[in-house]
Amino acid sequence: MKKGFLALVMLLTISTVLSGCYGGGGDEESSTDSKDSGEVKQEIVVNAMTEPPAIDPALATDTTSGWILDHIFEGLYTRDKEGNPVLGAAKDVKVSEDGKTYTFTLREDAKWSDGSQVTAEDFEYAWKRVLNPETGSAFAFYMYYIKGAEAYNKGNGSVEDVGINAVNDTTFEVQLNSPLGYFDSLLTLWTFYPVQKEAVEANENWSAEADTFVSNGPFKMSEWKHDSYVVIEKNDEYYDKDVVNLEKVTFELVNQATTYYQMFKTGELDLVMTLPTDVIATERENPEYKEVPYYGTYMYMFNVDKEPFTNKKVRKAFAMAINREALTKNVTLGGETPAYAMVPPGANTPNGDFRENGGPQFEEKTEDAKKLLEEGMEEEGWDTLPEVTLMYNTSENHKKVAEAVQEMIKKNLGVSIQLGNQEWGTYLETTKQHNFQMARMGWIGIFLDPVVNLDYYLGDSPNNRTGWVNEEFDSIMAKSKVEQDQEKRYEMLHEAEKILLDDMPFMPVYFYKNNYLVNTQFEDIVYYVNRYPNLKWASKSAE
Amino acid sequence: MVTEQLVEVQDLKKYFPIKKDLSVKSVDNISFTVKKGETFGLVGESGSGKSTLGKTLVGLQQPTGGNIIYNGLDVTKFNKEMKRKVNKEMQIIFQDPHASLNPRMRVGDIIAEGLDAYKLLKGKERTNRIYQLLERVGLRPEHAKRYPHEFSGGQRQRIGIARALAVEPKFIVADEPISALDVSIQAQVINLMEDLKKSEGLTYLFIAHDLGMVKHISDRIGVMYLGKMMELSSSNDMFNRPLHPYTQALLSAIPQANPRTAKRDRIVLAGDPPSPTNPPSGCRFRTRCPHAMEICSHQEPQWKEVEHDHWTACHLY
Amino acid sequence: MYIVKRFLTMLLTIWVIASLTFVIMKFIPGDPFASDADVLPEEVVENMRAKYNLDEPIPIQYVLYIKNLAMFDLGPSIQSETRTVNDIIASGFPASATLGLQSLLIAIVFGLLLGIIAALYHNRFLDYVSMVIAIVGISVPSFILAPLLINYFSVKWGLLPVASWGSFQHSILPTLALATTPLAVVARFMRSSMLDVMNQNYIKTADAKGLSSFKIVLKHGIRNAILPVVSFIGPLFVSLITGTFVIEKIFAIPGIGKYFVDSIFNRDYPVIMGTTVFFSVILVFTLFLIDISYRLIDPRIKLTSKGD
Amino acid sequence: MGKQLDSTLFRPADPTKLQADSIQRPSLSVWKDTLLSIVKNKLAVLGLVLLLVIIFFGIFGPSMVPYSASEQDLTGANIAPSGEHLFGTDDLGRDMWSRTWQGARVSLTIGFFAALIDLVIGVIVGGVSGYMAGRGKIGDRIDNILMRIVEILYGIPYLLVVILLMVIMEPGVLTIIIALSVTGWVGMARIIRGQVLQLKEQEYVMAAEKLGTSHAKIIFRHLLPNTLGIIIVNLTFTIPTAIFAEAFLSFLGLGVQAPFASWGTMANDALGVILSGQWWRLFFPAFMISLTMFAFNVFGDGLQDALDPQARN
Amino acid sequence: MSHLLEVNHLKINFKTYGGEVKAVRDVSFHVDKGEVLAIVGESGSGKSVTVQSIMGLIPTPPGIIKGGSIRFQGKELLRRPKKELRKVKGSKIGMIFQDPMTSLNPTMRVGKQIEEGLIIHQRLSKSEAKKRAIEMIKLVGIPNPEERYNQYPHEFSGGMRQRAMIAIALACNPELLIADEPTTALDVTIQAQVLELMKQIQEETKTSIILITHDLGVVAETAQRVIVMYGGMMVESGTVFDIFENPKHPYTWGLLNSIPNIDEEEKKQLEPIDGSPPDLFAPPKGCPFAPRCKYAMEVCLEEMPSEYEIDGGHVAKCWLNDPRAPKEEELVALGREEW
Repeated sequence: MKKGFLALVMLLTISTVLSGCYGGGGDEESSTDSKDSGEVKQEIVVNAMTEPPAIDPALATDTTSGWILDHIFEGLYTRDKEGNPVLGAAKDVKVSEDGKTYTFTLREDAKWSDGSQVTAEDFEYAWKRVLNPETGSAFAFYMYYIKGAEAYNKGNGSVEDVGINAVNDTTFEVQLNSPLGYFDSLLTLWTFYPVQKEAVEANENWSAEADTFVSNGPFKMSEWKHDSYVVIEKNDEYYDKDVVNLEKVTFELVNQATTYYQMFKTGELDLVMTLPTDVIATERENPEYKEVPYYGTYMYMFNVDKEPFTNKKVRKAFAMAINREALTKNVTLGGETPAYAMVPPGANTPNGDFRENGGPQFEEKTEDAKKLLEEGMEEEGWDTLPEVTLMYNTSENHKKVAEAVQEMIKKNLGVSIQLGNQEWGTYLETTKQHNFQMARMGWIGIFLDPVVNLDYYLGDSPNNRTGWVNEEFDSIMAKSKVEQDQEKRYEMLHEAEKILLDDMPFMPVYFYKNNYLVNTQFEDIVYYVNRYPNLKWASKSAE
Repeated sequence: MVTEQLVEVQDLKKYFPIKKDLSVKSVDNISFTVKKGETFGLVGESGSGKSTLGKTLVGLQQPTGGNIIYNGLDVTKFNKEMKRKVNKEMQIIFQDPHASLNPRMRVGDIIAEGLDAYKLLKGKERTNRIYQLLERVGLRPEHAKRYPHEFSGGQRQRIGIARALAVEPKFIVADEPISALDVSIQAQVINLMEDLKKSEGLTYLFIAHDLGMVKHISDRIGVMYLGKMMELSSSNDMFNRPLHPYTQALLSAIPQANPRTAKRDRIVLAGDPPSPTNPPSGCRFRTRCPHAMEICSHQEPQWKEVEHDHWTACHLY
Repeated sequence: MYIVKRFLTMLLTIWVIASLTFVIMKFIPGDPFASDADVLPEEVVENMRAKYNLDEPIPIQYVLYIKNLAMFDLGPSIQSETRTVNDIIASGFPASATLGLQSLLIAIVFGLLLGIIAALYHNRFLDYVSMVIAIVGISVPSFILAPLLINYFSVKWGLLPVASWGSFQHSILPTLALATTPLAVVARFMRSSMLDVMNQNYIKTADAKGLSSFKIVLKHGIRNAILPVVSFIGPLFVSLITGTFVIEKIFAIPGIGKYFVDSIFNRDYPVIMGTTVFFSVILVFTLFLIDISYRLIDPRIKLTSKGD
Repeated sequence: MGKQLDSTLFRPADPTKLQADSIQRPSLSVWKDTLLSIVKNKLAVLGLVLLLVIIFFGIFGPSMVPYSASEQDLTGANIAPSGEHLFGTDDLGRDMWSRTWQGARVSLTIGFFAALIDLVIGVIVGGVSGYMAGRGKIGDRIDNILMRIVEILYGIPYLLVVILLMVIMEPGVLTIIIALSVTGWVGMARIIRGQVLQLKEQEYVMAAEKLGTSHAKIIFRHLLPNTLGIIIVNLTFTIPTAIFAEAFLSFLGLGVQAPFASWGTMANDALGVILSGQWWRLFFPAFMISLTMFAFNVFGDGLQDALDPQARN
Repeated sequence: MSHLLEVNHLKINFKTYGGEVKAVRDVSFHVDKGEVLAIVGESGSGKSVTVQSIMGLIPTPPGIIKGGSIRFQGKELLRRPKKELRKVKGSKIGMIFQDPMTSLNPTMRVGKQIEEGLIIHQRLSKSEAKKRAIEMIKLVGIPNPEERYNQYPHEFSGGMRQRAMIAIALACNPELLIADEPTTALDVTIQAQVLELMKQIQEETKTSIILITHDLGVVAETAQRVIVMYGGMMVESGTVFDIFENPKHPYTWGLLNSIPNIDEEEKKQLEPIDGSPPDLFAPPKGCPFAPRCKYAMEVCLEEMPSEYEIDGGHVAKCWLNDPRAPKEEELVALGREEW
């Protein structure tokens, strides 16, 4: 007995000793008790859901890392409150006649968080680091517009031939392969952010822990407790620090929807997004609730090489047979808008929103859909429609949508389809291998231009898993990319979209919308249509 | 008395390895013969190896060395088929009447197990044989449908005997068949066994630690101690003139069921039997022997015939 | 000698587990570089594969892996690009272990208590009550129990923080949620073991000595009854301290259990391998410790002889 | 000696009345005996009754209402339990009553078959391993190899294996059953092995061997029937464990495929209602899981007590 | 006259799934100071239950004490509160059990197990208790007591364990020692040792002993008085000489006839008692032994036999002792065997 008791005591001791190792962060109290001091503490706690895999401009590929990067770094271009690209670390830019050479002049007051100057060398170093094959940057291909970049990254060229050049401390020159209509937009992507050469060279893993970070954005990294939270603080070296109000931003990393919702309810979080669908209906009335369009499309791809979707009419019949209004209103509930085209609203053109200009590309008509299906079946000589399985990657929401769609197709087309789901990793592999009939996919434009969305269905796009290749579409898209005249460019893109939707290698379901719950004390949080909310200008007011 | 040998055991060894270079010598170089039609009693304390010897004889254990000659044929050198044949003729009755009958089988099926295994009888004949066997051991035919747990210890032991009898064996090893039974029942079983011996022409190897019963039932008796045979003689000789000090002590330790004669002098052995994993050198009994001599510790006594048909292994002789 | 032999078998077991995991991993389709919806150009992926030695033939990858493993280098994570698996384990394990130990403590203390009570009042009211409590404990899935706990203790009553990790208060709810199942299992194990022991003759001996029932249970019952429970506590201990995905996910605890499951979904090969090996080391080592503690509690078993 | 006795009674009794070896009690097999003692255990009976009720509704429940489990009514979503929808409707307007009992079919099927596979593999491996142990060098080696396999399977990450299976095979109820049993049989094998090792030493097994009974017969007539009790008790614990494990897989999103829904997937899908208040969507599946767990466990406990002679006195 | 222990009309039942079993049916006996009383009977005869009830060791449920009294030193034990009873247990009455292998706690050092009783009953300090425990170990003839004190039961041989059990039982110098089949599980030579030891201790301390056994040899050698039990009943009691030389119950005859006599030269057929012990679930209406009794009369099947006092203290419960019963010769003439 004595020994048994001893063991228990030991266990107790061990566990109390270990209790000393709970995270160690004591930041919670600061976010909640703002009322004590007369002045409101300018701090916010937001939920970033998952551990940012890499808060490193060269390595980041995901939205969470990007969210933090956007706050602590700043590229040549940044965005204004409306989301338009504006000059950031560069104060001036000159574009050559042929549109291929860009010469940036950096701000003299652009400083790293350690007080040193942000130089053109830093940019050159950062960009070439992205392209260096050894870095293994997944987003390196976004730089392929730059001369020699592709060859270097693919191991076929040398770094000297890359058209990235620091002329002097403040002059930075970039040569493109061909003119690019949306280069400014592209430059707001974090892959093009600078990194401080000394800091990176000193420590290969500089971006692994908070204390080795050097950055040039409105905020700077202050604490990173892996898988728990990331804290950034106002960067006093930032040239535009006067517009920055928040002293501290804490990104909590809570992934379970019920949990972070509950945390918001208890005040442990000030901003959460992607609410549990079950609460949206009740929260919609709440002043804390916010819905923001998200620049992406939720769709079902058709495999045009597999029956029955080899037939265009069958594809169209399916697309026309579901009720997108009902779906978004009753099933997804997050304020999503029915999608009748590929490009979501949010891409500005000189003539207004691209989507508004383009209008819907098809109509839902049950009767017509039935007729089309019959015609299609006749064309193919089918008495019964080959069995269809709708695939989606495992997720409660995708399942719900799929189940609703399944029922709608049954009701409206009289076709019983099967559902199949796979865990994400497998799902990507399966769809990549073309092993599906009808499969869910979502596509979010990393920057705001229809090209990003339409490129998805290029014949040689690795994303295009439908097997659909349309030369006309491909050639229009290629031409649009070198077209200098913006108006003409958008016209071409409209034309391309029309071809795409006419052939229908996929059926759009809805355009995404992000929903948020935000503590009403905060003002001036900026909601971009393809990023998470930007807190650069945000401030907290007393209640 | 019949003189023909039924079983001859030559230098039989059965070791159980525990680990490298260490084994329990449960049966160590034992030789004796069992004559046709006799009851050979085997006594010894727990750990003496008597039970192992019995199990090895009927083939439930593989001998480590030595030979078992049954009816003139060396069983240890048999192939499978021959063994199976001999196996049928050598049966065993176990000690624990609770553990020796499968609780989930009906008594009739338990008794017929041997018949089924050798495919001897079927259908009506099989049933009749079961009834006959049940009656032979003093039970009733209707008992065939019942389960073992419904019987008392003595009845179960009789079922065990009926099971062994079913295959018409010639030689039965009775491994402490009565030690788990109540006194009043023991006699039932003993009488039954004696009856059967006569009527079926059986030969017994009767293992027990109750010397009174052994004396009663046996024609000849062997005494074992720590894997060795200590003494072997006719039953009367053994009780009248025990030669080995161990046998002497064993006999004197039997409590007498007579209050007038009970309070006699007895040889009380000191200490406990040593562990069979590490038996004493020389004579294994020397550590508890009242007559131990110098020689006993370094020389193992010879197995010799001291008187006519009276064998022992002791330096005193 | 026993220890050395035991150690070698431990190494062997770990090696086999590591190798098998490696094989299984390679069989699962999917690509660690497939990030959300982005399909990267083949060459870019090639660059990345090279970075993680994934361009080598599989046997070479295996050899490289085992070689690094032998030097306690579990390699870099693919998902968290800037971190190594060693870092991840070092940061994730303490949280999981703390939570696990706290739960284990609760489970053992209260489980034993319930089990003892049930056994002592066998087939009486208190027995039924304890067993119903125990069974209810295993009847509610933790992924339902945990949000419910939060809903009441945090949202409704405001007693404790909802989630995240940082202070003792943060650990209370997850500990409770985690402890219910093992508690119930311990209670039931203890009950049947205790019933067994209380039927033993030495309990009668103790009774005949004039010991009070309480002393009999305390001095003669528990220690003997705890033996079979100890053999069960081993695997339980391992499963608890290596983290529980459900609890860690719901309570946003930076534990290793969550990392492990996430790594499988992300096809983060080095993390899968690293955590598996780490887990199996803990498992094998715990079983070894249990073995030893078994021998400490039960004097009948000697260290030199082969167990079981 | 208060009573006056007729002296004619003092004559030797009719020998036929002296049935020294008769058995008065009616014949009771061990099974019936066990059954009797289960019936005496109130909790066990409660468990059994609950199980039968659940199974009954699992079979007939969905057809008691005019709604099928998959029929949606998007405008009639999230209706609280009422006369029309006894258990309310879910977020797609499907009848929860129908879905809950449909879920019972799926969950119980998974539980039952996963346990059955565990049982078959466990019995074979455990039985062979236990039976071969101590049968010469080869026997020991077989036992050793099987036990090492068991030990290693213990260490292999279960989830990895599950995902592998989900990938190799078509996802579905069958795959889940197999995935659950891939490592599930390990425990059963260990228990069976221990039992067989113990039983093997029983004298009736030795007797059977001596009587020339074949290995197969020994295993099937002597060893297995006597482990059956333990096996059944174990089944009553593995079935709910499998149901639970499926629920856990559901939480990971690896549960059964739509349109099938197990209680686990239903509960997981409805977790959000803790926040929004449509309690019926979570309550019914979750309650059914708990109830089934409870029923199986108390029944198993009762069975265990009944089969354990020590607990019976 | 005041006996050390007086048991009167003790009745104990057991509840089982099969119904209530009458384990002890109206048993009365007494033990005087310094005497050895043997209780013989086969398994299920109720002898163990009887003595365990003295110590309050019958678990209730399933046991039910239906009636009777147990008086020790004039005080009633049966209805005494547990706490009070505990003061007697282990201090005034010691007990030894049948199986020394399982009667000692395997995980507790032997010395500690001996000490336990001393510490509760005599309130000895730890060191005093240890001293006394070592003395006890020495007393029961275990060599190296200091070393043995610290050992665990598994390090003891069977005989030594039973000695240790005796040491535990005797540690507090009890007035009465109950030995429940103390030698049944032991080998003959070890049995002899233990019996010798018990005799020697009894002579030295004048402790009264109740010895339960089924071995008539052991009875003859150690006891002064004997009780024979069958089917939960006391069928005969008297001095050893009464029982062995002038048995008055057919069961006692049967027992004596079913053991072989070692001293006989000529082999005689044993005379077993036919049949099986009574089924306790369905006990016979009359004398429990009647169905197996060669001399059974009609009355035996119908009525429980009365108690017949043969002479001073020799009592038998059998109708054959009734004056109305036929004489031996008459029975033999009817084809019954001679007794």
